[in-house]
Formats: sequence, C-alpha cells, structure tokens
Amino acid sequence: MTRTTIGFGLIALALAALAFLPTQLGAYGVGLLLGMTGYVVLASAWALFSGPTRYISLATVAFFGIGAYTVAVLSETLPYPLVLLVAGLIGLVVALVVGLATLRLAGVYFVIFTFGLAELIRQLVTWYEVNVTGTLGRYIFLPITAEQIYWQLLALAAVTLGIGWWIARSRIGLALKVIGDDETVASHIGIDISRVKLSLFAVSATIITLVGAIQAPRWTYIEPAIVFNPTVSFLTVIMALLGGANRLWGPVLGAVPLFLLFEWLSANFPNHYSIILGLMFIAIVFVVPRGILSLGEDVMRRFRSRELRS
Amino acid sequence: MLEIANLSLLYGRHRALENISVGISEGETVVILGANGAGKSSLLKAIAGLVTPEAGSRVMLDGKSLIGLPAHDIPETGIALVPEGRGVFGDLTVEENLMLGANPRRARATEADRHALIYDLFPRLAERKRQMVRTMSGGEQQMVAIGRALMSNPKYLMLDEPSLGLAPIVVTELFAALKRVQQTGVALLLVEQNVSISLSISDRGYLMEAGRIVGADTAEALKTDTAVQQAFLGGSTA
Amino acid sequence: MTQLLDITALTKQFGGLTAVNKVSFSVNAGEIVALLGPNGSGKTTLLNMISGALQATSGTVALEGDIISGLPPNGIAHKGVSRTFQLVKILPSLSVAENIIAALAFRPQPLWGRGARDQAEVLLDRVGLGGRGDEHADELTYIDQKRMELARALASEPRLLLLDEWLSGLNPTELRVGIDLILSLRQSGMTIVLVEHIMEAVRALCTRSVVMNVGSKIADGPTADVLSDAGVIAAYLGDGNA
Amino acid sequence: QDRTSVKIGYAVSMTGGNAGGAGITTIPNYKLWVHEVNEAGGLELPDGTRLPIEVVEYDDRSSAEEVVRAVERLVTQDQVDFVLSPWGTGFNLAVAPLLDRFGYPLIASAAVTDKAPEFAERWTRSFWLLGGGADYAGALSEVLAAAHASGEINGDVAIISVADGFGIDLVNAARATFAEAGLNIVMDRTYPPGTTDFSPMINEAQASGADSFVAFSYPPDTFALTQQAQVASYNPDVFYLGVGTPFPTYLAANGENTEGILSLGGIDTSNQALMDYRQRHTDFIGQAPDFWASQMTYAGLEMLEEAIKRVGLDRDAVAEELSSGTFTTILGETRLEDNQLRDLWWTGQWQNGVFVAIEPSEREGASAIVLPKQTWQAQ
Amino acid sequence: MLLTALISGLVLGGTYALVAMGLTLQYGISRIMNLAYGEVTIFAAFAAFLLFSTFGINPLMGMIIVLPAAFAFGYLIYGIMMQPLVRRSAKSGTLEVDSILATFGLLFVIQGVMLITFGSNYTSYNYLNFGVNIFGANIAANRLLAFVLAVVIGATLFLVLTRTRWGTTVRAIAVAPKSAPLVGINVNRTARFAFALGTMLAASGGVMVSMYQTFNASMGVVFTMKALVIVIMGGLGNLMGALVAGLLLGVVETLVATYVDPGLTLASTYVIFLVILLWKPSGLFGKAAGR
Ligand SMILES: Nc1ncnc2c1ncn2[C@@H]1O[C@H](COP(=O)(O)OP(=O)(O)OP(=O)(O)O)[C@@H](O)[C@H]1O
Ligand SMILES: Nc1ncnc2c1ncn2[C@@H]1O[C@H](COP(=O)(O)OP(=O)(O)OP(=O)(O)O)[C@@H](O)[C@H]1O
Ligand SMILES: [Mg+2]
Ligand SMILES: [Mg+2]
Repeated sequence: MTRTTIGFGLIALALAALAFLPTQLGAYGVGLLLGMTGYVVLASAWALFSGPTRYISLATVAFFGIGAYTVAVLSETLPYPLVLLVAGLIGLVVALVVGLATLRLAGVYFVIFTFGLAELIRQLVTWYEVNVTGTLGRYIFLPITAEQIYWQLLALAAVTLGIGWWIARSRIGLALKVIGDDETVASHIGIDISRVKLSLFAVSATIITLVGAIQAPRWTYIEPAIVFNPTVSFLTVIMALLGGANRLWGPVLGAVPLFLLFEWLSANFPNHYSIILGLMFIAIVFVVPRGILSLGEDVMRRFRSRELRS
Repeated sequence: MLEIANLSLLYGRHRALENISVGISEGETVVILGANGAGKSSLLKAIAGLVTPEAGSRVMLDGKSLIGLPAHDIPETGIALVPEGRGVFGDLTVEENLMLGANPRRARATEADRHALIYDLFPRLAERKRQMVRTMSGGEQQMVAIGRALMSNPKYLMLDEPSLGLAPIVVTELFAALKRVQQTGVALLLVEQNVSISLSISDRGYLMEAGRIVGADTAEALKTDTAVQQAFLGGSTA
Repeated sequence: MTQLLDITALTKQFGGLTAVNKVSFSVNAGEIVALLGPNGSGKTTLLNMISGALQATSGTVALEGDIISGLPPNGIAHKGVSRTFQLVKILPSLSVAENIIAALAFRPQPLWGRGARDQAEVLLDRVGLGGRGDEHADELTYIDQKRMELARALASEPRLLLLDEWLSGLNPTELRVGIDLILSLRQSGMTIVLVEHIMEAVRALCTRSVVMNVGSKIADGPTADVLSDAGVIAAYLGDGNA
Repeated sequence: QDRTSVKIGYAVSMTGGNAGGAGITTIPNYKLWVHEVNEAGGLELPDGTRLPIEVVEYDDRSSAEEVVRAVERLVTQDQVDFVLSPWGTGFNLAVAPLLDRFGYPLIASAAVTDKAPEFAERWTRSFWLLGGGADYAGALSEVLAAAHASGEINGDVAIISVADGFGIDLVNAARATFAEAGLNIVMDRTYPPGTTDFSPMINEAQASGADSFVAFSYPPDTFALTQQAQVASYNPDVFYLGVGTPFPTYLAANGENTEGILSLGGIDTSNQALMDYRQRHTDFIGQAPDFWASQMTYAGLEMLEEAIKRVGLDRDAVAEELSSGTFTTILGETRLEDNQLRDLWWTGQWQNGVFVAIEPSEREGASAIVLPKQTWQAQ
Repeated sequence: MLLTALISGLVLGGTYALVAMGLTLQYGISRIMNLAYGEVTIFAAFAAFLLFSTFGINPLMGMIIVLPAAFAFGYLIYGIMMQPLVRRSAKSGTLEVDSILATFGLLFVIQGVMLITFGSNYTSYNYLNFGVNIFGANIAANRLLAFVLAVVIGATLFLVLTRTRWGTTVRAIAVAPKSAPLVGINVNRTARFAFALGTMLAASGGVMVSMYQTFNASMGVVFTMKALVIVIMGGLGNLMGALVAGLLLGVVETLVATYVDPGLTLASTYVIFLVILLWKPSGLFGKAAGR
C-alpha cells in the first residue's frame, strides 16, 4: 500500500516537473516535448487494447484524423472545450461501430482490416468534402499555443497511464490477457469477449481521437492527406511494440527513445536519414528482442540474482 | 542397431535426461515405461534430432553418429517418430499428410505399397482421404500421425503414446497393426502408459524415472516384476 | 432425483458430414455419466454443443429445464457448466494461479484480490498442485496442465462438469489418483459427464454410460449392462475388452 | 559583430509522398542558388562585404508535424538567419504562423492558394509567389474561350480533378470562370489521389464529345493520363494537364508526344536571363528545371539575396524591402503587390520541346497557342 | 460499355494480383510479414528503367537480369536477416512482431539506397504503350502483358503448390513448421526458397508496373499495402485467392469509376475488402476460421 502511495507521489512530482518544463525550454524544445508526448499517448492508448489482446490495430490514424477534422470543422462555431468533447464522442461512436464490425476477425486479418478501415474513412472524408462542402483543405485559426497543447497532451498521457494502471489491476485486465491467450478458454470461463474487447477498443480509440483533436491547432492547415497519414498508425505500432506493448510503461519506453532517435537522425543526417534509421532499427530488433522494458527487466534480474549469490 | 549412450539433455537449467543408455537391435521392439515427466518424450525427441543433447552424448545408428544431424535429415536414415500431440499437418488433407510422410527419398520406391498397407490398417483413413486433418477427431488424427510415420519406410519407428485417446477397439487393432509392422522387420521404440498391452508386444523394456534409466529387463520379466507392478501396473494386471 | 441436463434431438452437421445425429439423453443431478464411442463418433462435438463452443444445427440442450443451447459459451458458463478440453487448453502467458484466478474472477459470484488468491490455492491443492501457483503455466508437464485445467473448471463452481478424456495419458498409478479426485467431486454433489476411453476408469466412476457410434446414440444404461452389449462390443470395445 | 557566415535553413520533403515534387521544384534551386552565391564569395551586405552561406537542411519526410518541428528547430536551435519555404501548399501554411511569430519572412514559392491575399494580411512577413487556383483556372478559361470564339473548338469541356486541396481549388474556380466565359462543362469528375487507372474517365471524356480535356492532376496522374490517352487514341483538340506536365522528366518520358499539351506555368523563351538560368541549372544539377514553379523559387531567392544586399540581415528590414522593393530577377523586373507575385504565366504549352508561356497572351513574351494538339505519335 | 469496363477491370486487377502474389508466398509460407515488399517492387522498376534508358535493354529482356538478381537478393536477405529471427522465435513465438519490426527497418534501408542512387523524382518511360483491341475494349499492351503474366504465374504456381509433392512440402511448412522436419522437410531451406521466390515475384511486378506507371523512391509502401489488402482478401498464403481478389478489386474499381463516381474508386475497393472480411473473416479462399 505504502509503496503504491509513494509511487503515486513520485509520479505526481514527475508530472509537475514535466508540466513546468516548457518554461525552461525554447519553442523547439516545447515542440519536441509536444510531439513526443503525442506519441507517448498514442502508443500507450494503442497498447491499452492491443497489448494484452495482441490485436494489432492500424486504425490509429483514422481516429487521430477524425479528431483533427472535428476540430477543423467546429473550431469556429463551438467553444474549444466543447469541440474536444464532441471530437471524443465522435471517436467513441465510430469506435463502437468499428469494434462491433471487427469482433470476428483475428490475427493479420484484423491488422489489415483496420488499415483498410482507416483508408476508407480517409476516402470518405475526402469524398464528402469534395462533393458536399466543396473545399478540401480547412484552416484552424485557434489561439492555442504549443505550451497549451503540450499541457493538454501531458494531462491526457497521465489519464491514459492511469487507466492502464487501473486496468492492469482490474478484472478487465486479466480478461484481456486471457483473451490474448485463448479466446475459447476465455468464453468458457464466463468472459463476455465481445463486451470486453469492445469497451477497451472504445476507450483506446477515444483517447487517440483526442490526441488528434488536441494536436490539430498546431498545423493551421488540414487536409486528409495530412491528418490521415498512415505513417502515424505505423509509428504508433512500432513504438509500442518496441517498448513492450503489454506493460504499462512499455509504450512510453518505446515512444520516447524512438521519437528522440527520429529527431536526432533528422537533425543530423537529413540526407541519410532513411538508411541510418533502417539499419538502427534492424540492429534494435536483433539486440533488444523482447522490447526495451524486458531488456531492462532482464538486466535487473541478472543483477538481483548476482546479489543473491554473493 | 540403434545405440544411445550417455545421453544427457538440459532444458535451460532443468535436467530432463541424465546419462541415458539404451539400445535397440534391428527388428526388435522395446518399450519405455515411466511416470509423467520422467523424460520419455524427451528421449525420443533427442533421437529424432528435435532437441540438442549435451556434449558427450552419443546416438549411433549402425555405427554412424546421428548427433549433430539436423532433424530433417533423420527420417532419411530410417528413423521415424510419431510425436506426442501427433504433429499432423492440420490444414492439409489425409492424403497430403500421407504423401508428405513419403517425402524422404528412401520412401519413394515403396510409396504405393505403403499407402495400401496404411489404408488397410486404418480403414477410416481410406474413407476420409480428402478430409482436412484439422477437422478430424482426436483418434482419427492419431491414425494419420502413425500412418504418416509408416509412409517413410522406417527401420526404426518411435511412437510416443500412440494409444492416447484411442477407443479400446482401435487400441487393440493398433497393436495388432503394430505387430504386423514388426513382422515387416521394423524395429519399434514405444513409449506407452498402457503398460500391459505394450509389454505384450515388446521384447524388452526400460524403466525411466526423473530423467534416468532405473531398470531394464525382458518384457516377460517386467510383466511379473513386483517393482514394476507397484509403479506401473497398479498392483494388478488390470 | 432431479434431472439436471436434458438433451433433445441434438444434431450437428459440418458441411455434408453429420457428426452428431439426433442424440437425446438426460443426466440426473449428482450422476457421473460416461459418454463413450469410437473415435470420431461425435463425443467431443456433443460436449462442444453443450458448452456452447459449437452451435447446434438443430435440437436443444436444457439445464434444469432452462434451454441453454443458443447461448454463447460465457452465458452457458454462467448457468453453471464448466469443462476441460480434449487437447488441454492452458493460458500460457499466465502463471498457474492466474489461470485459476481468471476463472474465479468471471464466475457469477466473482472472487477477486485476496479472496481469489486464497481460493485458487485451495483449488490447486485439491488437484495436487498445491504451492505451485507461481510457476508458468506453459512450463508444467502435460499431466500437471491437465490438473490445472480441472482446477480452472472447478473454480467456476459448476453444477455440470464436462470432462473430455481428462484421464488419458496417465499411467496406472496416476490414473488411480485421478479417479479418486473425480470421485471426491461427486461427493461434493457435482454432476459430471465424462468422455473416456479407459474402461477401467469408466467402470470405477460411472453409474451410467451413453454410447455413440457414427453420430448416433446406440446404447444408454447402467455401465455394466452397456459394456456387455453386443452392439457396443462390436463398435467400440472389441472382443478383447469385453 | 564578427559573424563569418549567414545561416540559411530549410526543411523540405526529401522523402515521402511529397519528395517527387520537392525534388524537382525546390531542392535543386536551393542548391543551385547557394552554390552560386558562395562561388561569388557569399551574400553581399550593404557595406559591400560578403558572407558565405551556411546551410542547415532538414527532411520533413512529408509530414506536417515534422515540418513544423523542423522549422522550430531551425529558428530556435540552429538560430538561422533566414528560413526558406517548404514545398507544398499545406506545408507552407503550417509553417507560416510559426515564422510570423518568430519574425522570419516566408517566401512561399511552391504554394498555390486563393487565400494568398488574406494570408499576406494575416502574416505580414509572408510572400506568395505562385498565385491561386482561380488565377490559373481563369487564364485557362480565357484560352479556351478565345479558341472557341475563333471556331477552333466547340464550347464543351471535360474536366477531371484530383481530390486534394490543389485540384479542388482549381476545379472550383474553373466551374465559375468557365461558365462566365460561355464554356459548357459536360463532364466533371474528381478522383482520389493514388488513382492509377484512368481509362474509365478517358472513355467517358471521349464519349462526351468535348473538344477540350482538362485535368487538374498531380504528377503520377499526369504521367498516367498521358500514357493512357495514347492507348485509347484519345486526341482532343485541347489537352490540358496539371502538375508534372512542366517537369523535364515529362518531356523525357513522352518526347514528341508532348507537343501541344497545355498546363500551368510556362516560360518566356525570349527572356535571356531566364534561359541563362535554365542552362546553369542544367549544368549544375544535371537536369533542367521545370517550366513552372522552379523559376519563381529561384527568383524568390534572388529577391532575398538582393534585399539583404540593400538592407542587411535585419529580418524586419528584409521583409519590408521584399514587400516594397523592385528587383531584377530571372523573371525580369519583379515587384510584389500586396506581398504577392502577380506577374505570372498562368498557362503554357509544350511547343518543340519547350514549355512556352501563352497566357496572359497580351503580356510581352507570350507565345501563340497552337491548336489543335497533334495526334499521338506511335513510339 | 459494360464489356469494356469489365475487360479493363480484369486487366487492371491482373496487375494488382501480380504484385500481391509474391507477398502471399512470403507471408503465407515463410511467415515473414515483409513491410519492405513494395520497396523491392520499386527497386525493380528503377532497375528496368535504368536498363531501358541507359543500355537500351527492353524491360522484358531486362527481366532476365532483374529477376534472378531479385531472387538472389531475397535469398540473401532471408539468410542474413530472417533466419536468426525465425530461429529465435522458435522458442518465443514472436516471429510476426519481429519480422514487422525488422522489415520496417529494411524498408528504410532500401528506400534510402534508392533515394541516394535514383533521387526522389518521379520516373516514367514508355514501353509497349499502345492500345490492343480486345472485344471492343482498348487495352494498353503493357497492362495486358502484366495481366497475362499474373494469370500464368498464378496458375502455374497454384498447380505446383497443390499438385506436386514439392508444393505440398511448401504448404506443410506454412501449416506446421514444427512437424515438418519429421517428414524430412528442411524448413529453413524451403522457407528461404519461398521467400526468395516471393521477392522475385515482387520484382516481376515492379518491372511490369514500371512500363505503365509513374514511380518514385518513396512509393513502395503503396504497393505493400495494396498487396496486403489483396493477400488478406484472398486468404493468406493462397495464390488463387490473391489472383481472384486482385481481379475482383480491378473490376470493382473500373465499374465504380465508370458507372458511379471515380471519386469513390478507392473507397469502394476498401468497402469490398471490408465487406468480404466481415462475411468471411479469413478471406475468400482462407481456411474457415477454426472455431
Ligand atoms: N520444452 C521444454 N522446456 C522446458 N522443460 C521441458 C520441455 N519439455 C519437457 N520439459 C520437462 O522435461 C521433463 C521431461 O519431459 P518429457 O516430456 O520428456 O516427459 P515424459 O516422460 O514424456 O512425460 P509425459 O508422460 O507427461 O509425456 C519434464 O519435467 C518436463 O516438464
Ligand atoms: N470443425 C469440423 N469440421 C468438419 N468436421 C468435423 C469438425 N469437427 C469434427 N468433425 C468431424 O466430426 C466427427 C466427430 O468428431 P468428434 O471430435 O466429435 O469425435 P469424438 O467422438 O470426440 O472422437 P475422439 O474419441 O477421437 O475424440 C469426426 O468425424 C470429425 O472428423
Ligand atoms: Mg511425453
Ligand atoms: Mg473427442
């Protein structure tokens, strides 16, 4: 109990420090923090559902884009908090529909289905804009600074990790693990697979939608090609997997170094970015086989066992 | 002659086999008895090359060492394994599974005869040639697994609990079939929990416990051995 | 004696193949009934329909008069039906105790936290895995996995327990332990339907037997009678085992 | 101040979906200009001294998020003196508010937007060199109306457009201006980016009986349309394609068959400075510049160079000078009106392997349009 | 009109199927989820272009050089990169995740090499770009060729895989790699061969694509994703499935473009894809989901 309290205390302190950070950094530093926090939330929210169930979803950018588009459409007509709320609700509704549709799919069929779905949503948004509203690009002129975006994302990150922490300790968390292991067993011990999967998917997708909505004001100009860029989905998956998708801190530990690696490479090797990134990636896969978090745990374990022996 | 000497095996830090020495002559039938987890399956897997034993272990077939030979080259030497859990190709048909059994080159010449033999031994398979093996009952799958191993024209056939999950009548038939297999000159290395019936077709038997061989004798002697009675036959020849 | 399970004209077709053909029988509360039959006669398929793993093509399954066929497996589990699988199904990424806790946490009166951990230990003890809750489920031996699976099925406090060849693969000594365990379950009032090919166990455990062949029921009655039935001997037991 | 160089930074799409366009229009010009300035000893300052250019370049990987961050990095980390614009309308808009906040001028040379006047007002240090969709569509409608009036073509037009910001801007403007010019749009289709098979649309256009075929397309589509029109033996009198047509690779791929094809942009071949630039570009880069935005990109750099020469490195002064000064560039006498370059060639045509400017036809240096387009030659 | 649309749709679909078939081999048989698949396609397109424009070797002749090179490349990549992963995952069962991550890296490496050697520009050339009349439909000869190639390769491979012992061994390693050694199958060699064969098919797709489509170094992922959609729609590892799914997509796209709205072509292909998966969760020709 006390350890949990101390843990929470430490986390609260860390959060406060992180919230304070922008005052110490320039615009670039804030931009960096912002982008990083964005991916931390994306990867963590993604892993809420996909980590324990092992359903690799590539629909991330669909929800992300929905969030951004909602802001673009409504930013002039509704007050900002309300816009976020609406975005979250739309994300939730879409997630429920999508979740219902994908219940029967498994493995790579689910993966590619979600990819197709993201592309379909992008196509439909495009078609709607072209044929109904007659404008494709939209402008967002909201007076929201990078710091404010960062703080919102930071809060969302805290909420996401909080949810993750709670889930891991709750029956739902165990249910998810059971589902990930064997769905037949899961249903035979009384787990309502559909409901568990659906609710988790909805939570995860709503958070992702909010990330898109919160980040949108940063771009001024939005079009489907920008906010429905599949790279976002891929990066999210890669970051979460790299860190270890079924641990609470795994996605964070994947997102932060990877994001910084991207940043470092593009700052220092703009012309050989691809090759170096690719080679490093391959190296990582070979050196860190089970995710960064597991690597850390392995080291810890070895350390402890040595301590015990001596 | 298949000779195993000083065979040891580690799974991580867990010692599954320790200094096992076992021999089977051509055409002979040998049964290995032991409790669950004694290491019987591990022994068969080691012979089949599926797990790598410790250095110093010896597996010799007619004087040639099999150690270090990759698993996929073992069938070619005339050793076939019906593994625990069957290991059939679930998404292929019965016919395709049997066809794959005859994949080693040594099996090609006798392929047609073997087909006939197997359909004769297991008429159920003849009825279900085109069924996806995944959709068959547990016992049916066991037949496929045995049939597939026989297809490779083995000199040494290793069976890991072949009667597991088979109806009594099929067990009787299976052992009758195994007798016929013996008559074709194939040596059998049998792991079985159904002690009485397996001893009845065996020449010799080994007793395993916690990764070691703790006893060996002729089948006749084992049937009446009181220690064996205690440990494996539940005190009576049920 | 009250009737617990009632199966009426249950049928399952796979494409052109009729795996279970209009099978009807019922099981009284507290009974242990053996479901016998040659390989491929439809026993597992029948269990699958009772537990909801498969939807019946036609016919019904009722539990104390409630129709349960048509419910999803989790619904049937909550009505009080638990099972083990012919090929053990473990939850490999969980520990042994967590395998049990998972079932405790999702039964109609869920247990969670301390209570669940204690109850899991009790159940593991009961199947002979006492003190081994922290081991990884996928590192257990086959027999121990089967034990764990039984403990998991028991965790749901079922009224009806379905065992699919749970005793197979045991050596005679272990078999005796297993039989005693199942007998102790009956003492606690559980109703059990078990599929088994080991006649020794069937004789020792089951008061009644139902025999299937090619999807249809061919015999139903007291075990001793059924096992000496000529049709059953011809189709299933063979002369040697009569 | 003992500075030894002028730091100039840019973030462009070297990889990703936009790399194809940036690799032709933007990057080569930045490289050429830097090379030339440094060959000459560097950027000249008001006191006559020269400082070499030090380049900081980043790849935005065709991501809007990345371009924003890269520009922030340029400004706050690398502390560059000036930032050159990225490629693409959306990306220019993404960095515009940022640069404005930091007080940096933005010379947007690869962004087509009708809202340029509004943006120039909103971000007073932003400059827009490539016009808006309405300009190009309006010019095209004049070309077509003139040809229709002279009886060369019927008044029917078949239009297809790519479903993204650029295509939609143009087709929206076209719908309005074509109607005003008495042209009749008989087919109006929009296709998603990434489309590779245009035969259904070509068949429909062919069946429509329109003498004019207009595609507001992107490079891959432009190439595909050219090939597939040949396959279908589709030979409308007027064949107008979008971005990509004025690319040197387009000529390389289609050779003689480019003859008579219309598109956005164009060059005045009588402009010696421009032809000289084209030669230098070809020599240095190993490939000719395109016939549309390349020249504006380069001219924008020349303006920046000249402004620095006049007022020094003070960014506000440079912006002021860009806004009000008159410059001699490869385009000739260049002056911005309300921060926008309005003296542009809106429509051009491939004639004898050169993409010449034809509209505004009354402007000096315009070539005469040649209609109808010759039929496709077998290759 | 309808016939024309159908025929051009089939031909378009054939070009899709050609690119997808290699992926179904790599993923379905070798179990490598190869995200760098499209990069190989693009690389081959560049190679064909280079051979054509600088050495005057026409793309069909060029295949004689490109295809063996691609095979060798695939063989090498499998040996160097995939084999250790496969070996490692025998215990952990993480091949899918590992191969996603590793080929994600490979994707960037190949793309980077292409960017440096070929630049980021659009590339295009004309070869066999003339119309051929088929039942009144005007079809580009290069696309027709791609279609024929797809059907021939698809049918040949399908027959080989289903009718020969070798083909059955290939499917066996897809079904139960652990059991394959028991019947004397060298899993590693077979998987490696299938992977290399898949790479070769990817390259043949690239050479064909280069004749009728503009490409640049960054476009690989488009091909990967299209191929994945087709592979999944057809049923994993099933060549016939890939062929049929590819053709179906082509026909749908053309029909929608002709009769509904070109703006909805891509949307409609995804709708078809999603609907098919909802109807058959393991693809058109996939094994019925084992429940
Ligand atoms: N892959 C493995 N990793 C770790 N331990 C293993 C592995 N396979 C088997 N073991 C352990 O090795 C020991 C011997 O196992 P083995 O399967 O050979 O026994 P067995 O005699 O065949 O038992 P059974 O009758 O249950 O089949 C057991 O303790 C088992 O837990
Ligand atoms: N999913 C399926 N698709 C097609 N056929 C199936 C399917 N499942 C089972 N079958 C067939 O139905 C029949 C009955 O199978 P079932 O598994 O119920 O047999 P069983 O009585 O349990 O046999 P065993 O004692 O060998 O386990 C078998 O012939 C089997 O091949
Ligand atoms: Mg065993
Ligand atoms: Mg069964």
